[in-house]
Amino acid sequence: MPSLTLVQAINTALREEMQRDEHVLVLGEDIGKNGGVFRATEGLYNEFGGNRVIDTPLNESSIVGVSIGLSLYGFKPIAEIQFLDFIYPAFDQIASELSKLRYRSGGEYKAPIVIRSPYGGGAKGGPYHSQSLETFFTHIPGLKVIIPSNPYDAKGLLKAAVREDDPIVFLEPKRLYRSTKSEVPDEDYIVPIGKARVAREGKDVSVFAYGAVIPTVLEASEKAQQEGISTEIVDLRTLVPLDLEAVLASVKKTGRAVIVYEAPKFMGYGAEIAALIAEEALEYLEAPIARVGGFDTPYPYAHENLYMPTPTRILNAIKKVAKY
Amino acid sequence: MPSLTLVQAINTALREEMQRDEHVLVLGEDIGKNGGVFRATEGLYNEFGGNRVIDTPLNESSIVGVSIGLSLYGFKPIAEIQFLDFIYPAFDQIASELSKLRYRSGGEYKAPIVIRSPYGGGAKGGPYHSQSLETFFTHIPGLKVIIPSNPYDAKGLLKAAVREDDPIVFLEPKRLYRSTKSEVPDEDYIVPIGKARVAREGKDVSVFAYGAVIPTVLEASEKAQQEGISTEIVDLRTLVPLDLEAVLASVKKTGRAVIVYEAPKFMGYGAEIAALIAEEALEYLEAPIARVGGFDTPYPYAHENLYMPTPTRILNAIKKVAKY
Amino acid sequence: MLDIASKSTNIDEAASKIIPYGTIPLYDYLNGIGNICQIFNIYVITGIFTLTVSQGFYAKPNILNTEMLSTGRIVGEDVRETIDPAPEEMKKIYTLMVLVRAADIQAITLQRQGRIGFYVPCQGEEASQVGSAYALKPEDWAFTDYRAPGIVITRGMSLKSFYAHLMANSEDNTKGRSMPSHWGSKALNIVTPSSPICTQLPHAVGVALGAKMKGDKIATIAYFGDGGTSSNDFHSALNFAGVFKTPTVFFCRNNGYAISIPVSRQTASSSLAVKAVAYGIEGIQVDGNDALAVYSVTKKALEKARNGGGPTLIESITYRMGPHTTSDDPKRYRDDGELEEWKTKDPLNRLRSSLEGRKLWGKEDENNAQEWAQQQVKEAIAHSEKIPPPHPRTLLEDVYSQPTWNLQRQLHQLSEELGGS
Amino acid sequence: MLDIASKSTNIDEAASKIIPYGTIPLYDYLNGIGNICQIFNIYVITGIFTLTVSQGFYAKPNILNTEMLSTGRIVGEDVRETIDPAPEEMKKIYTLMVLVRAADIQAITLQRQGRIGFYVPCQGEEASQVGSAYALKPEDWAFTDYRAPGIVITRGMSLKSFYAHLMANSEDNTKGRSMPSHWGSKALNIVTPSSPICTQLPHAVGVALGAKMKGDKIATIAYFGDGGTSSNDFHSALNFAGVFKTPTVFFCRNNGYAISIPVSRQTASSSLAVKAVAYGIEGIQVDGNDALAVYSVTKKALEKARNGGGPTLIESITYRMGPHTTSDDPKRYRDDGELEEWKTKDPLNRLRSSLEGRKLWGKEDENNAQEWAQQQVKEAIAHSEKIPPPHPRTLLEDVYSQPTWNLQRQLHQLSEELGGS
Ligand SMILES: Cc1ncc(C[n+]2csc(CCOP(=O)(O)OP(=O)(O)O)c2C)c(N)n1
Ligand SMILES: Cc1ncc(C[n+]2csc(CCOP(=O)(O)OP(=O)(O)O)c2C)c(N)n1
Ligand SMILES: [Mg+2]
Ligand SMILES: [Mg+2]
Repeated sequence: MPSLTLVQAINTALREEMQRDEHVLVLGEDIGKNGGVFRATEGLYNEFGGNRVIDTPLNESSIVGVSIGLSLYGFKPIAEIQFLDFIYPAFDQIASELSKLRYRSGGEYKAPIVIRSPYGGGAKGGPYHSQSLETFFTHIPGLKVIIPSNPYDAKGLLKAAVREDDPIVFLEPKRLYRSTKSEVPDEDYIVPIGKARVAREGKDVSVFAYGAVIPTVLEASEKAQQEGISTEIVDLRTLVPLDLEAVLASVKKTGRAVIVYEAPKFMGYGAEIAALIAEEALEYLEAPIARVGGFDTPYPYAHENLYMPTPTRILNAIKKVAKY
Repeated sequence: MPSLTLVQAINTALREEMQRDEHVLVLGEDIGKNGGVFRATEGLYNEFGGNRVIDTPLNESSIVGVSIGLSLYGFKPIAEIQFLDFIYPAFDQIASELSKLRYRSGGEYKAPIVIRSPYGGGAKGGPYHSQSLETFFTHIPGLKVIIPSNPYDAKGLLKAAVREDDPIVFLEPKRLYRSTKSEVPDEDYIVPIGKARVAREGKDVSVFAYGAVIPTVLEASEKAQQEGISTEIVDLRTLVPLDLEAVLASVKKTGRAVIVYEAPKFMGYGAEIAALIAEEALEYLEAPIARVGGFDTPYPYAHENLYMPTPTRILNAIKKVAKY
Repeated sequence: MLDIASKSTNIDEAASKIIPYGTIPLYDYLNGIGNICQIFNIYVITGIFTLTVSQGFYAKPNILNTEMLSTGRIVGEDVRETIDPAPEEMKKIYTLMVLVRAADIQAITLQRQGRIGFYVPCQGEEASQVGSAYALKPEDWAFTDYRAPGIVITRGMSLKSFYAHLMANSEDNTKGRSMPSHWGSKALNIVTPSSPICTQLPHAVGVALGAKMKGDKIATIAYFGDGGTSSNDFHSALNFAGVFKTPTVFFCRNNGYAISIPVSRQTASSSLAVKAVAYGIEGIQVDGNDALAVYSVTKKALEKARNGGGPTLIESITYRMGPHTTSDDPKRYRDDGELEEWKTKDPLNRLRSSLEGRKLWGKEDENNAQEWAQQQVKEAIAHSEKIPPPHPRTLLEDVYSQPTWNLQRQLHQLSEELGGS
Repeated sequence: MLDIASKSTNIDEAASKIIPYGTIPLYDYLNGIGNICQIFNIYVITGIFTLTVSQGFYAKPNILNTEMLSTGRIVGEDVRETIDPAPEEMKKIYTLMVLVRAADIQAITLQRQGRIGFYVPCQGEEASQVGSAYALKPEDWAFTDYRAPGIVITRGMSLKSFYAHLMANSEDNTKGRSMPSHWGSKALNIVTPSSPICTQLPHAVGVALGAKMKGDKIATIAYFGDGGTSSNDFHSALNFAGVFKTPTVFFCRNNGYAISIPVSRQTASSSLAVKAVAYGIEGIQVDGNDALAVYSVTKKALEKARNGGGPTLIESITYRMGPHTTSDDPKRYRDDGELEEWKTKDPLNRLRSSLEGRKLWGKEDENNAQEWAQQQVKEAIAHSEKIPPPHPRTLLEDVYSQPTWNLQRQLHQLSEELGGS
């Protein structure tokens, strides 16, 4: 079984899906000869040519809007937004068009495209190459939102996304693109959408997280273990539809919940997890819920390591909740 | 004291602020001769002329972007977005520029403009003239978000917003624009930003809400009273910065919380309220939190009365929480 | 150049003074008093009264200075030769316009009576809408906005479907979900529109690109208004279409206003058609109250598109004779005089007198057409008013291919609330 | 028209074969081998080698067909007469270009050594950046993007500030918050840029509108790249500026590529300058490697703006000689040959030999300038490297005018985490 980085796993998934189905296309800025600024589309232009690997003008609105049209005509476009921070020009197309087409047309039309984009910090990208904007997409009915945290899931989830009949926002944690390698099967496999993964079993505290922060959470969890606290880590993987069962099962087991995400804390996705627990499993809670998020500021350049949830900050939250 | 509708109160606040300070401008689509499609700017063009009441091309990005520039040059622009649903083309300007300018420039530059826009359902507007999009703005650090629910607050909060030194998204519940009149002082007054209002005192259940749903909440509360449940209604008024003290004070008093909003339930603003309560007042809770939101669908045309939180749905939640 | 405006005569009448009807069917008068000129790759059909009377539309009422015009190629002749429709077709176009007018007026009435919630009238634009849509083939795709009665009816939408949508009943294609005046139909290749301005344009480009890649000889057409040219997606779509030479026709209904905003506040460009230059595509300006001119220009653009010639921007100059929507009061921002003037150029009168001049149409034809149209409208409304509203359960459907758990729960909740219905 | 490209000679050398230097300072060769032509209200300066060698830039390498050119007005003469800078100014422009080149090369080195995190080089664009910025007055406002070393240094930013920002130390105007290469300075009227493409353009229009309303005779200038012309805000800003005739100069640095995407994939238009037509404003294309031509064209546009003449779109044709950023590898998408060819048109060599031709510059001047520049750079870096990073507390400041409760709490939390520092 080959050992791949996360971005290689993405690349593999794209290649395999393009080989499987000639209607699958990729389009975006600098994805052709250049192979994408993170090399996620490396080699695809040579293999599939300019009609299926389409370099576009510098305009995200038309990248998404034209993808919708291609989808209406029977293609399966995978649109790359170079950095998630640059998705705003496509917001109207995503929120007004992509997500609502099936509903507003009485089910007559649909546009199940995939939008993939690197997100999150840790790459010294400053305010505009680091943001975690998942909140926005999770609040737009009609979209599904997926965030893998490791190479295996990345390949399997992306392949599942390409085969899904709904529009998908697929966010890739850029700081994990090359941080580690792990074994990724050569075969065709999918990781089902809507299913969380227990990344580590434990009994004292549940930690809910996804994407870029998972390695940091694992690190904090390791430290907690050393202090005698057993944490269960639930990697949500799909933010919409959320695997509510997995969340409730874990919190019912441990009675304690910490939620970790990198976006600004206020109205970050963890708010919904906390709210659902407070609605549906309150009687199981033995301690207040704790959220660890980014600061409620724009993303900074210097000191970004202090901005992102640090192992210490996560550990403190785990300890506070465990000892309540 | 004159009796005004909410939209008249807005109109009055605009006029008074424009009289007070010649740097205050309004700009947007159809706000001049036409007085705005909801007549919020009625009469201003005649009083202040085309240099201060500026009809713009049909492009929300430049409405906000040019307002930022005007603000940099010392003006105080109040930009109207005709319907909140049409703010998406301005999203890049709002999220990338308006909210981050002060931070990214090390405090050297700022653009404290006001963006006002009618939001919410109840006007038979279908998917694109009805949406409640407050979630987005509350998750963008650097913005303040205000939603009045009655004529008095509308005037006082808008005047406060115009004088604030931060960019503000000011959302006006369109279905309350003319639904009732109430007394609004002729004098200059402001309602402070960041302070909630207890709309009704009570002891059994706290209901947190804002804007368009407040009258429905009052109706449900009335019915609950008839069934012997005393509700305390907290009209949040400012979503960012939230009046956390008021929220916690009420929930600590009643031990029960219902949160009502019209936006799709999942990741609606109520999630943050619920999360904060679960973090900061869990030990006071005597029942699970209940959220009543819109459905997790696009906004419909037919049956919109079933989509918006109905008095029955709110009442059921109150009863469920009260009887837990 | 003749200034017809000051005489405020009927346009066909005026034209008759220059060249006799009947012999030279299309653009007869055009070559007489106007000019069609190619600058860069922009075709501009000027003159045609429209421009002389459209003061207030543009900062500069003259589209091109004459020095430029003199270098242009006159394309009127070959447009006429290749595309003039057969007499039967012309009559059909006119009859459709009569039907659209009748359906439109009745819809306004229904709205005023509270029997439909909202309506976007198209009176004055019938030539632009019917003329252009008539040039489409069934396999072409249409992307409209809310002001589209003439387009969807010409494309074959039954009046039952037309009113079913306006009444948001259970026969509405959108299942009562879209606001009235957002007609869509998969069967007719009309993609259900949204309300934000011009967001449909990139879709028209995408479908066209798809067709081009598959080698299908179809074209797409995207309709939008003058105000739409200011929108982000006008730019994003035309630019993309230019680069990829997609088979897309961008049809701009320039009706003079975006709600209350005149075109002169929308852009400082000398015309809307000229914006094509910015995208390296062909732009053409046409008298939008002349159904046959609109038909010809659109047909030619569609054929060019299908044959690999790339996109075209058509600016069809017309006038919205009614309010922006049933919620609008144009008296707040328009002079009565302006409307009166445009009434003399009513597209129905215009085509009718043209047909009369060609001896293709008489009083009886007219009576028959009017009666037929009224009958169609009456029957459709009688039918539609009997149809019940969509089931409340439809509120929770079609968000995804399969309902997610939260939608299932919400449906359950709703059912309970409605007494398990 | 002379095809200089095929001979690949130094551009000034080539020009010298047509008209002797020194006597006709600016646009000498331009009138000889190029054309400046007014179409609509677009001025296009063609010829000038740039166009003949810029194959791959545009689908159609010739900006205008000659038929059109023949109707144009030659404006070279009066540009030269009114705006040619004095000899001392020319030397200053050159010296600034030398300084910018030195600062730029050193920044790349520092990045390669890991001493700064990221950098956006400007080599090849010095004439465009310095020439245009030199035409600004202190009270004008500049809106730049990330590729702006020549602009900010010309505008008066000290190299200490320049490197303080790149090193994100506590003397950085942005307090270490912006990614390197996003210089801003309130004192210099340079509004701190963001990274999204062209979002600064509407701001430049807004400031210009404000100045116009107050009656202040200033202009704003907004810089952006060729790729930027595809962005939404290019459209939104130029359209707004056209309607309100704001005193704004839109300066497009057409360096041939948007990262890996050549201009031919960016637009099908015949040039970028021609896009001005869509907004009813003036467009002008200039040889962006000729500092004096850039200076003149910009100065004229600024003066026009200040005097109520409205906005101008300037397309400055140049070449990015280095990578897009320090994260980019241009070998993946560009031929070496292309770079070699453009090296022969290096803007520094170009202006230097022009100055030499005018007997304004000699070997000693050159040595002095180079040494001075190196010294400046060295001192600035020595200084900046000693400056500590910003205090972590700055992470939580300047989000609002006053910190909200959550920011206060988070600051408190952070302080505790850092041991109460
Ligand atoms: C992005 C956006 N902004 C504002 C609106 C509100 N609005 C609806 S129609 C309209 C005017 C459109 O004018 P035009 O494009 O000329 O088309 P017309 O209505 O005249 O046919 C406006 C401003 C909208 N629908 N979308
Ligand atoms: C909206 C947006 N999309 C994508 C990017 C990523 N990006 C940064 S620079 C760039 C290319 C810009 O090219 P151009 O405008 O020609 O300027 P140049 O870099 O050549 O000076 C791209 C695509 C961005 N910054 N903003
Ligand atoms: Mg219009
Ligand atoms: Mg470039």
